[in-house]
Order: sequence, then structure tokens, then C-alpha cells
Amino acid sequence: MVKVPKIKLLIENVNFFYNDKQALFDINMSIPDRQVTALIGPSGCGKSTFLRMFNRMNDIILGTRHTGKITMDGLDIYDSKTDVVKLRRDVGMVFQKSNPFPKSIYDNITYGPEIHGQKNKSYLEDIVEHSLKGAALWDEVEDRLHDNAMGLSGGQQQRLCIARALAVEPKVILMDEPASALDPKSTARIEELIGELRKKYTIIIVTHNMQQASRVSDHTAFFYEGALIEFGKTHQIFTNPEKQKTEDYITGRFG
Amino acid sequence: MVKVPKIKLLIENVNFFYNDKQALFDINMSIPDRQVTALIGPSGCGKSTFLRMFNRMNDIILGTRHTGKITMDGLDIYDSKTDVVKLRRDVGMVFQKSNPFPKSIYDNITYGPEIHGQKNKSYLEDIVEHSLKGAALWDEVEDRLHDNAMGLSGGQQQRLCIARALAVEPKVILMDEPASALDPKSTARIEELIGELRKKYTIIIVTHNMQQASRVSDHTAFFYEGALIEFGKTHQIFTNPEKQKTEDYITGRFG
Amino acid sequence: MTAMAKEKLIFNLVRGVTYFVVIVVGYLLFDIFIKGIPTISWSFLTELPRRSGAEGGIYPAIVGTIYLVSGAIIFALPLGMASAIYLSEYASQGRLNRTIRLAIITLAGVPSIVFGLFGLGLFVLFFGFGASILAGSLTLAFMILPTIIVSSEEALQAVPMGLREASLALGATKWQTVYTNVLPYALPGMFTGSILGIGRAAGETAPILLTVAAFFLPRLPKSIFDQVMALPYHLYVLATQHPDTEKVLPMQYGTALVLIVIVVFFNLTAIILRNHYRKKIQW
Amino acid sequence: MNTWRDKVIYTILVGSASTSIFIVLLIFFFLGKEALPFINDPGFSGLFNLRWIPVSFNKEIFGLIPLITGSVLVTLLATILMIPFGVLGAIYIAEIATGRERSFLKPFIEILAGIPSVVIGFFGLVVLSPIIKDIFGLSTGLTAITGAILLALMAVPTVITVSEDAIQSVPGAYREASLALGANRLQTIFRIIVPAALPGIIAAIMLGMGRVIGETMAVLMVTGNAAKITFNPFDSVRTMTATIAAEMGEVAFGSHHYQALFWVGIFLLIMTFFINLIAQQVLKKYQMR
Amino acid sequence: SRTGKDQKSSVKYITIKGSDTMVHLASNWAEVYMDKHKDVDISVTGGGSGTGIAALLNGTTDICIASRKIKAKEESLATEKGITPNEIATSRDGIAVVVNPENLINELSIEQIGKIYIGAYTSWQDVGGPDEPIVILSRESSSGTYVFFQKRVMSKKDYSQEAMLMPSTSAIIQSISQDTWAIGYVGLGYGVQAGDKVKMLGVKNDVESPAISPSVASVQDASYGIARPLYFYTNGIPDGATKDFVNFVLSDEGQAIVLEAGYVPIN
Ligand SMILES: Nc1ncnc2c1ncn2[C@@H]1O[C@H](COP(=O)(O)OP(=O)(O)OP(=O)(O)O)[C@@H](O)[C@H]1O
Ligand SMILES: Nc1ncnc2c1ncn2[C@@H]1O[C@H](COP(=O)(O)OP(=O)(O)OP(=O)(O)O)[C@@H](O)[C@H]1O
Ligand SMILES: [Mg+2]
Ligand SMILES: [Mg+2]
Repeated sequence: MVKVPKIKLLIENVNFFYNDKQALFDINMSIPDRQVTALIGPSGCGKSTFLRMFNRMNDIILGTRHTGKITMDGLDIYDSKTDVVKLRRDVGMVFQKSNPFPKSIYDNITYGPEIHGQKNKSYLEDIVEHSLKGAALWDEVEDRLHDNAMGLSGGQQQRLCIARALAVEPKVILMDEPASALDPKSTARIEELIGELRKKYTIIIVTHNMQQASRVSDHTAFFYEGALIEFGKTHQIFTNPEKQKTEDYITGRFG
Repeated sequence: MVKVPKIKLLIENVNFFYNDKQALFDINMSIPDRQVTALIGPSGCGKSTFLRMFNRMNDIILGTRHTGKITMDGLDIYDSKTDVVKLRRDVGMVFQKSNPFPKSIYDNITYGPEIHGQKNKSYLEDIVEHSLKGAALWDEVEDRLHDNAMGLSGGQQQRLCIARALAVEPKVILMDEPASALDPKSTARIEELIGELRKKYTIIIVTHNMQQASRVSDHTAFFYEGALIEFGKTHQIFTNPEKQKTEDYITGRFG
Repeated sequence: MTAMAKEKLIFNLVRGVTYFVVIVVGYLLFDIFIKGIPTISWSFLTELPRRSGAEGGIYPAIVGTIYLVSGAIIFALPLGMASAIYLSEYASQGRLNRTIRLAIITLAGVPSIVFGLFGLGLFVLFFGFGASILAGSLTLAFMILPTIIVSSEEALQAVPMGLREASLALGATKWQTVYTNVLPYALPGMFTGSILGIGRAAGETAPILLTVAAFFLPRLPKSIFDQVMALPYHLYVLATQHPDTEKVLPMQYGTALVLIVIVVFFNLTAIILRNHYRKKIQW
Repeated sequence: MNTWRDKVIYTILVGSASTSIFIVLLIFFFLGKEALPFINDPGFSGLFNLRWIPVSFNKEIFGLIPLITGSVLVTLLATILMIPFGVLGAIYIAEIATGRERSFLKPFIEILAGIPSVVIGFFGLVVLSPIIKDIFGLSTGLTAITGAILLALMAVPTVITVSEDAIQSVPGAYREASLALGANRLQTIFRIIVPAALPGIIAAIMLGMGRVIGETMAVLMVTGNAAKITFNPFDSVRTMTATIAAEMGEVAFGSHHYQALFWVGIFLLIMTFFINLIAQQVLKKYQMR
Repeated sequence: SRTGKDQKSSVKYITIKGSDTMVHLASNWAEVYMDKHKDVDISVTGGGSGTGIAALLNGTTDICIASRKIKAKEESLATEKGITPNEIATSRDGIAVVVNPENLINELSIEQIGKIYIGAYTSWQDVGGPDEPIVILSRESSSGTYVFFQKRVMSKKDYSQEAMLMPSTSAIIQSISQDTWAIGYVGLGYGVQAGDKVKMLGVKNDVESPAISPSVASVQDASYGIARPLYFYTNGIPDGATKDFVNFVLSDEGQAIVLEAGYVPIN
């Protein structure tokens, strides 16, 4: 029988506002552990906003507020007692535009562990190798770990950002259109990587690219104008959507 | 019998340099009149550079130079006697990121005709309606022509840029990834539009999206590391490429 | 007229206007340089003034100016940079933030002579520092504070948001983020703006007139409660209060030249620093 | 541990930032403290007299009006002069100059910003005022226009630097779009780039005006300092800053004259405050784009 | 302030503060005095007579230099603070009335000069010259000279509104040498130093009396009508180093320096 996956993140009645503008409307959803969940929908529908709620990245934008509740492993992540810093350690994030620090590749990776107090040299070296291997970048940069990360190609930079996120051993990885700025070859590489990572991490990915969503994800959520229209197994969403809107969108009838 | 299309642009032995860095290597190609020619290839292969040679847009980048010859309707566009301003009027361009001027929709369209000396009010009004209709935007903006163009959605802005290019009555339209920043619905809209425009204009389009190239173009040129690897009918390139590299790229084996 | 001819004509006009400014400034600098250079000698730079500035050197005034400027830096730089960090990285849209910004705008608009009055009232009289390096430096510091805050904030804002997000997303605290991923890249820019402000402090007469400057003080200060001589004030007195006009004119030019060299030195350092770091850091 | 350290640092930063508020309050307090007794005796309305005769054996009059008109006249003239030079200079450096020219012009103009105002005033007295006198056939070169020229000279670098930044920050995409439509550079500059940069340019002009109003030493030396109400550029005028700088030293502390000078300071502060406020407002609008 | 502090150290400090007119004279005195008394340090600061008197009242200066007498308002403030200003006349300053050398006028009566400055005469024609407007130059209203001139020459009437107030004597000389039809007044020393850049007018005490040229001699014997004393103010009768310095200033040697600096010794 089909194994029922454990729920990692539970979203209940979430609304979100930028000042007076409501960006998310009453979202309810549960995100399964160690699977890939894709968020799709037309531009401006609130995908990024939703994604950034999980590591409370929206906190840093002035004038934002929300109602409702998001729990991770049963703990309310917006509770006043929650340590945001710790939360962000557990919930890694990869951004649309790759944003390595203008430091060496090595320093990029060790930054996270170091700020969390890790000082042991050899341990740090292990982390670097491990993370870069995890992000399928090790072979390409092994012999220039101390070069500046800005010298890497776009696709390499993006994988470095993934490696950097892995280095702090998160449980959840958020990816906001991680491949949209990349060429097809690099994109394929990243997709492959996601396939690897899903064995160990809960992954939530935002994408514009329907083919990509269908290739990499287990579940897909379709957003439209701030509302969650449909959420289900990716296969089912793409072959047999329940809602007319979903079908229209997927077949390209609107965007 | 197959009608042999007239040649609009003829490219002979073209090399291009950014300072000491060569970006194009000995390109030879002929672009047919009133058809859509797609330029494809991995990131950094020189597609944009090549495209920007046709309206001499590279002239404004310091330290660039070229060798070889490009003729339009038999006239050398890089001849010292060529009027660049006139050339750019004949060769319109639409950019990857939509870039309307921060003025009203109306003023965006009339800017081109006005700088070319058109002062007649009613004639300008005609141009505005005509161009916006040509870009399939008229119905959406008809009643707010004097609103600021920055208030339009991304897809609308891009169509406005197309309308703006149409308003100066070019013969050739260059498009550098016109839909890459757009959602699927807007993309479909733009592709439809290209289908319309090809009846009257010679169109050269750069795209990352293989499906798009195959949908919209008559001919496709595949670039790789600054060289033209293969050029031919789109149908043939996508189904039966001559070169191994082309096939590898199209089937996604590298990017 | 063809469009091309018109373009050419207007471009030449604009070029003419620009070079007119350049020539005026060039003339000004050249004039002071040519007339000032014969006065410059080792003794002019290292001796005390004699016969109330008509003879001798300007050593105490050079030292005094350097003390005052250093004092202004010591007070204004940390304060200004901390303010900028707060405004750029920490401030929310609250009333405090708005009030601080309003205050900075106001400070930026305070004429230098008003700073002089204020320094006289607060430091010299109220705090009882007397006319002293402390009072003068603090007055100058307050005068350049808005420049430092505004330019430092710009430098901080120029650091891409992505770096902050990346760091925060890795679980760094705010301060860790600012300290490791914002400050290092903003520092050159922060210093640039600051040094430009400092150049201004070095050349101001009005704020020190009432708070620190002595005209004749044939010894170097021993504490921050001492008065000092200062180049701009020395120049001001030579230019306006000395009967022996012919004789002090070369001294005036010499003093003006030294003052300009000091100010230009600060500005050039700033410009070179900025250009250097702009080239080096690329995102 | 981290949260504790973060809190301490936060407190330090808030404290530092708040000092600006504190300083402004202190400035108003100190100016006000010295100025206030004037309201009771000889009375606030005295400040709106049409003459400024602070030293007299008959009747001292402390009307700020001639000083205000003097400042306004010089400021307006300087603004009118600095706009073409500042804006055209910025356009030239940002859009027309070659790379090498740029790398020379920009620092040069920035150095000008640092020339001490005493030096410029000295230059004005010795070199500029005779020139003005001869060109316009005046009986004296110490006029409002002389001061305005010097002030414009001092403000031009500010205007150029800030406007140039504004022009630079106009997205390159506009430039490309315009050129691609067959516009020449002239059309592109004046029809697309300058309008797009206009808010920034206006802010630059306002900042320049702020500097002009507040400048002390240069005007002190060259405007002739006659306290009369005039709007003739070739007349001598007395500005507010020059009045404070010149009279503060000799005045008897606590006298009416002394108090009146603090009122001049307060009015000056209010004027510059509003100019800067408008500049900020414009700048903000600009950044919203 | 240095006053009273550092008593333990062997060096004695004297601070002098006040009139800008007198700073260079005072610093010349200080320089010569310090050469002879290595154990004394003297600082001289300008800022104006008002600043100097305020400093005396605040106890932040030992000697206030002033080009005017202390005012009633200041005297009452002094009493409040328990300070007794002690006035010492140190030298005299003759005020020369100067015009451009091209101006053919050579002498004027005090009354004529006064009428020019109050704005009653606006053309040189009014005093026997060509029909050219008179450009009136004056020192700043803050300067002691301004007040003195008003009192001595202008019968205490107000200055003409057209009068241009120059920040400094040098500025007046500079302008006079450039403007053919300007008139101004400057300290005798400045007038002498300016050489042929300006012309010093002879002054008639009244219409009948002969014109007297300004000079050290004519100021000293009081035949030249426009001259004023320059003062030291101390808190009470000076003692210690200050007393010694004041004595030096009043000595022949001190008065020789006065002459050298362009002022007139006090007999
Ligand atoms: N910082 C912000 N301030 C105000 N409104 C915002 C902000 N960020 C996003 N929005 C608005 O919130 C809505 C949702 O934006 P969001 O970025 O989440 O969309 P998205 O689905 O990620 O779009 P895209 O696919 O274009 O990235 C949009 O209407 C957007 O304009
Ligand atoms: N202004 C420039 N100066 C120097 N080199 C440049 C410049 N613009 C492009 N290049 C280089 O020229 C080569 C071709 O660039 P081009 O932008 O034409 O590629 P492209 O095929 O359009 O890539 P993409 O698909 O990423 O847009 C690249 O190696 C690029 O780094
Ligand atoms: Mg998004
Ligand atoms: Mg490209």
C-alpha cells in the first residue's frame, strides 16, 4: 500500500499582508517530510511570499504581517518564543538569483557553521567537502577552493548556494526559482541534484516552468491571486486537475 | 515549388571583439525577408552580441570592434557613410527586460515618430492606435492611454515595447529573449503576436526556450562558443540536425 | 540645420560650459599655487609665526588644524557610522526612525556659523570647556555628522540585499550578518563619504571662530582643554586684520596653499580609496 | 549568547542614531535660550522692521527683513547661475565626455567641493570683484552678484556630483531603447534621460541652495554688506550668515543686539530646514520610482 | 582656561582675548615680551571686543583687548558676577579718511565727512568735486571703529543705508584702490602701509580751521581730530605676570612696538 508520508509543515488559515495589500488568502496546506513540493502559479500570485514564510524571511520586510499558524514538527514557527535564528538554520533557502558572498568558495561554505560556533578546522574542511559533494560541485572546484566565488559560472554559483545551505544541516530547503536564470544544461544539473536531495531533506520549490515542476516534484500546489487553488500529487495535478483554473493554467490557456 | 525567400540581411565573415575578447568567430549567414529567424545556443555563446550587430547597438559599448561585412538589402550597414540613426529606425529592437520609458503609454509610442520629425497630432494618434493594435495591446489600454506605462503588467509592458518599435515602421525587428521574464500566458500572447508580425516584418529572435524557437520560427541558427554551428529550416534543425553538437544541445544533453 | 549638426553644436556648447567651470577652478588653484609656492619653505612649515604672522611660519596652525580634524573624526566617525548602521540595517518605519531622519536633515541644513554659536553656548560656556580643542572638535564633529551618516548609509544600501538574505537564511543573527556580510563591503564607501566631510571640516572658519581658534599662540597644545591656532582662521585674520597688507600677502597665499593641500589631500585619498575599492568589489 | 550581544549592540546603535535628535534639540534650545528674552523686550514685532541698525546712538533697530531679502537675493542669483553650470556639467560628465575625460573631470570637480570658503572669498575680493566692477561699469564690485557668483562656484560641485549620480542611475535600458528607435544622443539625453533624472537633479539643486544659504565667509568678504532692501543684483546686500559672523564677536553678551543675532540664526535655520526638507521629499519621490 | 591652573609648573600663562583690531598689535607685544621672559606663555585670540569682555566676565581671560569702552550693559553684568573691569589705555589709533588717489579732493571738514556718511551728501559735487556718486565704505557695525566714527564724526546719527560695511580694513583699502569714487576710513597704520594705493585726506576740525594730515605726530598732539584710544581691561588691578606684562606694554619699549605696528603711542 502507499506509505502515508509524515507531515513536516502544517499551514493553517494563513493570510499575509504587505502593508494594506493582502498577498495570501486563507491558505491551508500540509507539506510532507522528505518529499519535493512544487509551488506553481502565474506571476504575482504569492508563491515567493508563501515560501518566505517558512523561514520567516518576510520578517525583514517592513510593514508585513500575517494571521494564521504555521507549525513545523508541531511547533509554531511564528510563536513569540521561537528563536528565528535557529529556525533559519533548520530551514535553508536558495534564492532565484544566486547570491554567493564575495569571498572564497571555502569561506562561503564555512560561513554558516562558523557563525554557529564551529571552530574546528578539520571538521570545517569535512563540511566543505561534504556539502560541495552534496551539491554536485566538488569535482569542479576541488582544486580552487580558495578562489573567489564570484568567478564561478552562473550554474556553479547556484550550486554553491545550495552547498552553502546544506552546510548548516537544515531539515527543510526552500528554493525560489533556483534555475530560472540558468541555461538548460545547468538547469538539468540542478534538477538532478534536487532528485538526490529529496532523500534527506524536505524540499519546497517555486517554479515558473511547468515541465520542471512535473519532473522534480512529488506534490504540486497551484496558487492563483494569493489563494491556494489546488494541491495534490504532482502526477494527478498535471494529468487530471480537479479545478478548471488549474487545467487552464497548466495547458497554457492563461498565465 | 517552394518559393525561395528574398534575402534581407547578408552576413559575411563577421568577427566581433569586446576589447581583446573575441565573442563571434567568422559568421556567415543569410537572413530571409519576412520570416522569423531564431538564434539559439547556450548562455554566453554570442547570440545577443550577434543580434545587436544588426542595429549597431554594440557601437555604444566602449572597446568593441568587428571585422567582416553585414549588408541589408545590399547596403553595408557598417559603411562609414551609413546613417546609424536611420539604420536603427529601419531595424527595431525589443529587449529581454521590457523597458518602457517612464512616461504615458501614448508618449511611449509617439516618442519615435516625434524624434523623426512627425508633429501632426491626428497622424500621431493614428500611429498610436495602429501600433497598439499591431502589438495586440489596444483593447487593454485604449481607455488609459495617458496613464504611466510603468503601471502596466510585465506582459503588457513587453507588448508596449513591441508597439513602440512598430510605431517607427521598421523593416526588421530584433527580439532578444522577449518572453524570458514573462509568465506562460503572456508568453503565449507574445508568440501569437510574432506569428502576426511575420507577415510584414523580418524578425530575428533570440531565445533560450527550445519549444519557443520551434513554435515561432521559420529558420533556426545554433550558436556555440561564438561560432555558428548550424543554420537551417527550423523543422529540420529540430528533427534532423546535421551536427552532433546541435543534436546534443536540442535534446538537452548539454546547455 | 541637420540633426547631426545641431547635436554637434549643442554638445560643444555643453562641453564649453563644463570646461568653463574647470578653467575657473583651475585658474583659482593655479593662482594660489603660483603665488603661494615661493613662500613655502621648510621654515615656513616648521616655525612659529613672528610679528603676528607677517614673518616666520605657520607650524602651530598646521598642527592645530590636524588636531581639530582628528578630534572631529574621533567623535563623528564612530557616531556617524553607528547611526548609519542603525538607519540602514535596523530601523523600522517607526516614529523614532522618522524623527532621526528629520533631525539629520535639519542638521545637514544648519549653517556653519550657527554651529559656531551652538558650540559657543554648549561646549565653551555651558560645559565650561572654554575655548579649547575639545569644544572646537565637538563642534566640527556635529557639523560633519550628517555628511557621514548620509554617505555611510548610501554605502550600506549599495551592498546587495541578496547578501543579507543569504546570511540571515543561514541562521546568522542580525549583527553577525551586518558585521561579516555588510560592513566589510560598505566600509570603503563609508570612509569615502566621511573623508569628504572631514575635508570640509578642515577648511571651515565659522565654527572654530567662536569655539577654539587662537590667532597667536606660540606653543603647541598640551591638553584637549587648550586653545590652538588653525589654518583657516589664521588665513582669515591675515586677509582681513593685518595693516601690513603687502608684507602679509605672500604669507596669505602660502597659508591658503597649505590649507588647500591638506584639504585636497583628504579628498584625493577619498577618491583614490573609492576608485580602488569600486574596482575590487564586484557582485 | 548571541541574542545578548545583539541586544547590547542594538542599544548602542539606537543610542548613536538618537544623538542627532538630541543635537538638534540642543541647537534649538541654545539658540532659543539666548533669543527668547527679545520677545518681551523690545518685542517680537521689532524683528519685522524694515531696517537693521544694530548700533545707534538714537534707536537701535533689529529688523530682519533687509537681511532676509539680502539672503534671498543672493541665493536666488546663485541658484540661477549654478543651474546651467551644474546641470550641463553633470550631463556632460555623465553622457558626453569620453572615459578618460570623465576620470579626470569627476575628481577635479570633487576637489573643488573641498576648497575652503575663506580661500574662495579671498579670491573673490582680489580677483572677481574688480572684474565685475569693470564689466558692468559699476562704482564698486562688492555686490550681490559678486557674492552670488562665488556661491554658485561653491555650490556647482554639489549640483554636478548629485545630478551626475542621478543621471547615471537612469537605467541603461532607457538609453538603449531610445537609441534603438533611431534617436540620436542629443534627443536621448534631453528627451529621455534628463526627464527621467529630473527629480534627482531638482534635489541636487535644492542641496546646492542649502549650501548657498549657509555659506558664511565668502559672502562676508564680497557682497558689501549694506543692510538695505533691494532686489538689484548690482547693489550691495547684507546676508543673514554674514551678519552673524561679523557682529557676533563685538556685541555685548545679553544685549538686544546679541539676542537679535540669535534670532537671525533661528530664521536661518528655519529657512535652510525647509529647503532641505523639500529636497529630501523630492529625493524620496525619486527613489520610489 | 589656563588662568589659575598650572600654578605648580614654573611657566606662567597669560591669555589675551578680544578686539580683532588689536590682535596683531597684542601678538607683537607678546612675542617680544616672551623673548625676554622665557617663563611666560601668552596666547592672543581675536573674536571681537564683545567676545573679549564676555571672556573677562566669565573669567576665561586675563586681559581683554578692546577698541571701545566697556558698555553699561556689560558693566552691570560684571557687577553681577563680582568682577571689576579695570581700564588701561595702551595706545591710540588715528582714523584716516581715505579716497582713491585719482580723486582730486584732498581735504574735507569733519562736518562734510559726517554728512557723506549719514547720506546727506550723495555726490562728490556736494563737496566740491565732480558729479559722481559717492560710494560709502565703512567698517562693520560690530567694530569699535564704526561706533567711534559715528560718535566723533557723524554727530551720533545713523549711517546711510547705502553704506557698505566691510568685514575688514584691508577690504576697505582693497576696494578704495579699485573704486575711483569711494570713500572710507581706516586705521592710521593701514593708511600708511597702503602707500599710494589710497590717499589719506586732510581733516579740518571745523570749516574755518586748517586741514591737518593724519600722522603719528598730529594724532599724538591731538591736532588731528579723529583718533581714539585702545584699551586693556583686566579684572581689578593686575598683579603678577599680568602686571609685569602691562608695565612692559606701557614702557618705552612697549610703546615703540605700538609705533612699529602702525598705531600711535600713548605719550
Ligand atoms: N515587498 C513587497 N511589498 C509590497 N508588495 C509586494 C512585495 N513583494 C511582493 N508583493 C506583492 O505581493 C504579491 C505576491 O508577490 P510574490 O512575489 O509572492 O509573487 P510570486 O508568485 O513569487 O511572483 P513571481 O512569479 O513573479 O516571482 C504581488 O502582487 C506582489 O506585487
Ligand atoms: N559588454 C561586454 N564586455 C565584454 N564582454 C562581453 C560583453 N557583453 C558580452 N560579453 C561576452 O561576450 C560573450 C557573448 O555574450 P552574449 O551576451 O552575446 O551571449 P548570449 O548568447 O546572449 O548569452 P545569454 O544567453 O546569457 O544572453 C560572452 O562570453 C560574454 O561574457
Ligand atoms: Mg517570486
Ligand atoms: Mg543574451
